[in-house]
Amino acid sequence: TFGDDYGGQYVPEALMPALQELEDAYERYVLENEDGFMDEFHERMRDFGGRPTPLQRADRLSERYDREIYLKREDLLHGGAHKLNNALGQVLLAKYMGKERIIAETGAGQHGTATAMAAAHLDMPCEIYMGRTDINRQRPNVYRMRMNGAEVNPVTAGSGTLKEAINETMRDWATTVEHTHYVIGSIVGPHPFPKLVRDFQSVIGDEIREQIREEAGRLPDSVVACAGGGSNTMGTFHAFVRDDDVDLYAVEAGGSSLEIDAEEGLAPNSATLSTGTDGVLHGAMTKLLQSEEGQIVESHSVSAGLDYAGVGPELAHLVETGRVTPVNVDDDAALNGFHRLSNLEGIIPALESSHALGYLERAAGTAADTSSGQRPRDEHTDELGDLVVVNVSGRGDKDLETVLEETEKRDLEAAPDVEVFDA
Amino acid sequence: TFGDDYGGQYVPEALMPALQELEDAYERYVLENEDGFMDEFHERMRDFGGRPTPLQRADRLSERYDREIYLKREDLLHGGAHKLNNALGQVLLAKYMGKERIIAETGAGQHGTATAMAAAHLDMPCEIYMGRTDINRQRPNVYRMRMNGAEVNPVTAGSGTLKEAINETMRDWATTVEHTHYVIGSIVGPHPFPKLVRDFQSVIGDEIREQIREEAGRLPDSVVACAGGGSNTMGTFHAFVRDDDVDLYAVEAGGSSLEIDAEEGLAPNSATLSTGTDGVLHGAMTKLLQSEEGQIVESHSVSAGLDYAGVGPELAHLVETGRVTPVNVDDDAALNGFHRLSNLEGIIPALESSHALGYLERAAGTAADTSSGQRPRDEHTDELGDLVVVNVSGRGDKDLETVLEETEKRDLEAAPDVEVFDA
Amino acid sequence: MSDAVTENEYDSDVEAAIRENHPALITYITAGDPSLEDTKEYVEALDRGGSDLIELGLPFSEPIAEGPTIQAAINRALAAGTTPEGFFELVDDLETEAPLLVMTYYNMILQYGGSEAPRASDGRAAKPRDKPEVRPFVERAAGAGLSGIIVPDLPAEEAGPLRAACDDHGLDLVFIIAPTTEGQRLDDIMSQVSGFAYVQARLGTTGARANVSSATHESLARLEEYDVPKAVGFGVSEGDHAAEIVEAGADGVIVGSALVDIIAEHGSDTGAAAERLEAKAAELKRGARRGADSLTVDGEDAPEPEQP
Amino acid sequence: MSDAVTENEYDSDVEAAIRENHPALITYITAGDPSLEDTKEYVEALDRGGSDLIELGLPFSEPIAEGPTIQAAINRALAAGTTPEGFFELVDDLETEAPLLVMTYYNMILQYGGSEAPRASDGRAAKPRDKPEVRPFVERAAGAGLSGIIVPDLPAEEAGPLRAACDDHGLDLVFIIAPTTEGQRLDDIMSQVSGFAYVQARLGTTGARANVSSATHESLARLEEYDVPKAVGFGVSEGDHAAEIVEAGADGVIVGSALVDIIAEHGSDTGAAAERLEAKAAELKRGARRGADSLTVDGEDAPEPEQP
Repeated sequence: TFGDDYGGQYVPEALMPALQELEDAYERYVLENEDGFMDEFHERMRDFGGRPTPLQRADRLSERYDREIYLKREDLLHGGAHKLNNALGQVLLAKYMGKERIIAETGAGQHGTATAMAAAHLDMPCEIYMGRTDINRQRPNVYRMRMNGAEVNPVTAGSGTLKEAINETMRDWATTVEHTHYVIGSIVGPHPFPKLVRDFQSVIGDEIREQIREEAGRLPDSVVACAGGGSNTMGTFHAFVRDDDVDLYAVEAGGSSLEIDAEEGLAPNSATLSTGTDGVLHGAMTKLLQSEEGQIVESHSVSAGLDYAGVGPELAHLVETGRVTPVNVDDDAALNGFHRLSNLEGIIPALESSHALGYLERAAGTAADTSSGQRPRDEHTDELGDLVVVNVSGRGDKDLETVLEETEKRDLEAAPDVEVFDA
Repeated sequence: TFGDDYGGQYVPEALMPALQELEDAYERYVLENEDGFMDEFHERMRDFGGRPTPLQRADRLSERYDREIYLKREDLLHGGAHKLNNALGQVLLAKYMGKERIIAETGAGQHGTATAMAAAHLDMPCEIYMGRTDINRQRPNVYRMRMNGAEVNPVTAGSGTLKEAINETMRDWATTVEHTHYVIGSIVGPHPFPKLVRDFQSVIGDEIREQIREEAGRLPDSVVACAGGGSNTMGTFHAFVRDDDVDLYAVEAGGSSLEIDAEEGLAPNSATLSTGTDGVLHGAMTKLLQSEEGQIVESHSVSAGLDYAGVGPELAHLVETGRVTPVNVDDDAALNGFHRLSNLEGIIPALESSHALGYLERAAGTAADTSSGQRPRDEHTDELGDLVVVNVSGRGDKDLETVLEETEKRDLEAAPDVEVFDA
Repeated sequence: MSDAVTENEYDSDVEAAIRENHPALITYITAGDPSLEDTKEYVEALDRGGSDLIELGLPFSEPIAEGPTIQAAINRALAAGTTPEGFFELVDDLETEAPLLVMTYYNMILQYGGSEAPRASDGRAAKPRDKPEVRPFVERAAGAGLSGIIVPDLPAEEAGPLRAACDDHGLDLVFIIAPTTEGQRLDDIMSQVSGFAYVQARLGTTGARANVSSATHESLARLEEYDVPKAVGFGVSEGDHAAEIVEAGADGVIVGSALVDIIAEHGSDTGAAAERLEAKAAELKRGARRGADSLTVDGEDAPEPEQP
Repeated sequence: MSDAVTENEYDSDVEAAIRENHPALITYITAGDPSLEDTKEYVEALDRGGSDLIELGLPFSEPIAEGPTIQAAINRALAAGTTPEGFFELVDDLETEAPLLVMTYYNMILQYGGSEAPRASDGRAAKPRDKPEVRPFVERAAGAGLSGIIVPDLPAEEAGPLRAACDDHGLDLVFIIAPTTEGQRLDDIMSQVSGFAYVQARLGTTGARANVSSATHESLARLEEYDVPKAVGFGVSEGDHAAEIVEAGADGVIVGSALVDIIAEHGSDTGAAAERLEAKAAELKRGARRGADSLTVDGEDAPEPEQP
């Protein structure tokens, strides 16, 4: 657990032995590098995944914000997002543990595709649970998983999205736990998953630390990453948690509003760290978007990958202790962040990552730049400092249709003229 | 020129001074690294582009073909293909030359998107010419270019594809040549473009050389790359041209048939090196798909990126001298190559690159594996040797829809059950 | 509520209900499916049918341990607006022979009463944000006359706070024993059994099955040495299953999805549903007795289990 | 063909046509647009209208130097099945006052006769695959009575082989001078002028424009010192343009797109098109003469060009 409260193993009894087995494997292979496990992990992430990813100075953003802005380019990882770090780590671990089958849930499809490619690479049978609504929204990702040889199991319950897919994957695991490993996609779920996923993802921050020292000769003043479940967030932050001088900003999806409609069971945001309350979901005590009675509400964000009512327990803990500052930007600011990076830097970011860029604009942008926005200049403005690292957790090719649709509905300062898209 | 015949500068007089200016800049900046040009190029390709890309041992292909197979992972380059090497190099060169505007043609959109992102990165105004038919077939790439701030100019002439887009870009250049640089997308066009593009792309082979020596302790027995215009081909081969022991295979698109229908002006393939005749197109003497009278025919391939009636003059020369072996595989074999790599290695290759993988299967596969194919076991079977490098020039996300459609029409041994895609 | 249970030699109402009515029938339905009013009638029908213990599900939006049948029932109950307070009011109102247990997920317990003023009764410093805790729920459950709590997502390792609160209020906290529960963990959990050991018949989720799994027989064999009441659930749907399970050494059988199916089939025809629930309970109870009788006939020599 | 041109003091029929008919009108249409039969009538109409030289386009599928108008004409000609052999047969058949030139792209020249047996006449070893070369085309062109060749994608640097073949057969190879042609290159090209210097009026492609560009005036000023016939093309569409250009120092004007427009407008009404072509040629010739007359009136003092 993290601190007194967060984390734990709130799962059906049938899964407890598997979690203990996983905990044992985590300690031996991950923490102690038994049989050279971590060496193989790093080697495969280099050769198959494309690590290290660059830490790039963003010339035009640096000029715009009058400070040094560096981008960690997880968008260049195989599969197009940081997700592979974890998926490959867990599938490899499953192989070391003698498991014969991989299952995973997926929402927008990013974790599912990463798991499918890791499973193909390591020759493991793989099944992915995905809500039917998500399947229809994210067909290209379904195709990618299928082409990588994974089965895709549609989940029809409820709204047919991530929450239901997780529930269904847990049900599969409760049945097949003896020979199957469940590759959880973020730093959520019962112990040891949050630590396991964090440790695989922390290659991001480890690289940043080394790269920024080489580039700038010192550690950054602040590190900014978007937060849904929180795997890219903790992966980016972990290496800096003990550096008190490095401010850590977790940028959540403010969606269209921070208010919860408890009556309808809907939160038009997924700002769990900013607005959630403590509770137990999917195996861990953490912060949640829930009704007063304890029912989990449907979250919402323009970015499907941030659209989750929970968050990693470690992030909840670090926010509670004040080490990580939770902030959030709304859909509009994220879309502007998307267009700004695309247009100024030639990098089309995932909508998830666009939230981090939207926050950068708010916190570091000039008053003139933000005058049209609804939000006041953020209170942490001066704390971003002179040297800022932003994690670009993934690429935005997958989001093109969404961005077009959502851009057309709005009057966004950073968007190109939408009409010309009809050229 | 390359050898006695290939290459040259067959362009309107108005462009000649610009070509001479470019030749001068090529010699100073590229060949002599004046003002540290090449240092900046390599640095930006590292930080912005993600170089070096990995050279990955393909475990399951190595097992299947009973030899060491390594994949050069250009699919991991920013933008999803090797195209950025050239686009960034040329846009940077244009900047050094004091040009104020970038134009480029694009067929499937890969070169256009690479140019648009390079232009955004380097803050250069950019216009891309693209046939209307291609625009309709490749909308996501149009969106990406627009989001990167480029204008996309539809070309309505003829069949509205690559050939017309090149013609139209040349017309723009003939008008604006004094302040505009035309970023040609392959090792084609008038001198010095074929050498310029080759030199920017040769970072691929330079890396392979170093990486394979580190991995295997020696140079490969053979190197395999697909060939359309030939930029990834020459980029891969250039470092090995003087190593007589390294066999070089350029894999062209055999399409549906190698026969040309001169009556209709159609070639159902783009196997220019294998079947073309000498002539002048787009500024250079090279091998072409043309009628006996000299009209250029419409080429065809399931892979839009290989679909070009010409080929780089240097490749034509190397084929003529016997240094490079031209081979080709048909659409079916390419599709099987696509599915095989996706399924066995967790890498979804571009349909272009899939041709190289299709050839690998034919040349290295067991007799049993190819028994269902229409073609005989290739004559070069034994020449691939024990250590083979295949260039995966790009990723296949862009090709998902095409692959689904084309797969459904066929009975492909390596394809997953198409029905399940409807999950 | 179940004030009919007499004082007895056992630790709790729940254990007594199983021991004294051996072989016991434990039935489950979801409260609020399709409405709390209907639930009242269905509980009474199950009680009449011969249930010795009745589990009432308090619906939670993420029922990760349930199969499709109960998941759908929970969704119906939530759609009907079932709240914890409504649930407790129903229990307040119920008078059954059989003791009642509540089956719910841990978050529902944690959040109950969470909107009240911060409590610091457990000695922690009151924080600016209210920390969820389990006592309000347990207090209210005890007050409503519930005899125990089953929490499918609360393994023994995490059960400390809830166990303490239950002990303080005289409620049983029933643990589940899974086919994967073995060795030291099995010993630890069996040593803490409260009420009865809920023996999970097979891996997976709840849901009616066509036969009794071999895992059931293996589990019961593994548990033979422990002198605690054992009730088997997950997949039991017919009298013959009940007979087989009791024959294999169980002290009781737990039936849920088969009953929820009946409720779902009848929709708004509450009377017919209640009638069938009563009949189904009776069939299951008869089956259980048949299993017990066969044991008596064969003496100690239990018959070979039929392999599914 | 043009056997009407008399022997003269100049190097070639082409130069003579310009010098003797100063200021000269050079007209262009695409052969085969909309058919070779129509082309015959149109050429004769242009000849009657006062053309001093006529360029006939042999269509190539990738006309990178043409604007939309001529590009469309080329596409129509190709769609009508126009072949090099058909083109030459048309020329064989034509009898015009004005000498004829062929305007085509280099690949068309290279491939002509390519299906015949390998030739090794240029001293190269005959290779297994036939290498294209220019002589068969030039031979055929000379045989058909053409006086010269214009190749928009063949700069002087690449023109060696074709120039040699043309010299051998007494054909002019006309070079284009672009607004960007300056310094040493300009000297080199001007020293090789054959027939006349084709002065490109502006950067860009062919196509009718509403005015005469300032680049035209600058180019002509730059070329003033060279004693060769200069004809200006690219964008000339009206008599007034012709006047202005001649006034600025040109020896001739070249008009293409404006004529192709007329052909396109009339579709299959060949007679009407021919009539208008003849009238248009006459208008342009009159314009050119007007320009020449104004020069005579003003003496050496050329008027200020109108800036567009």
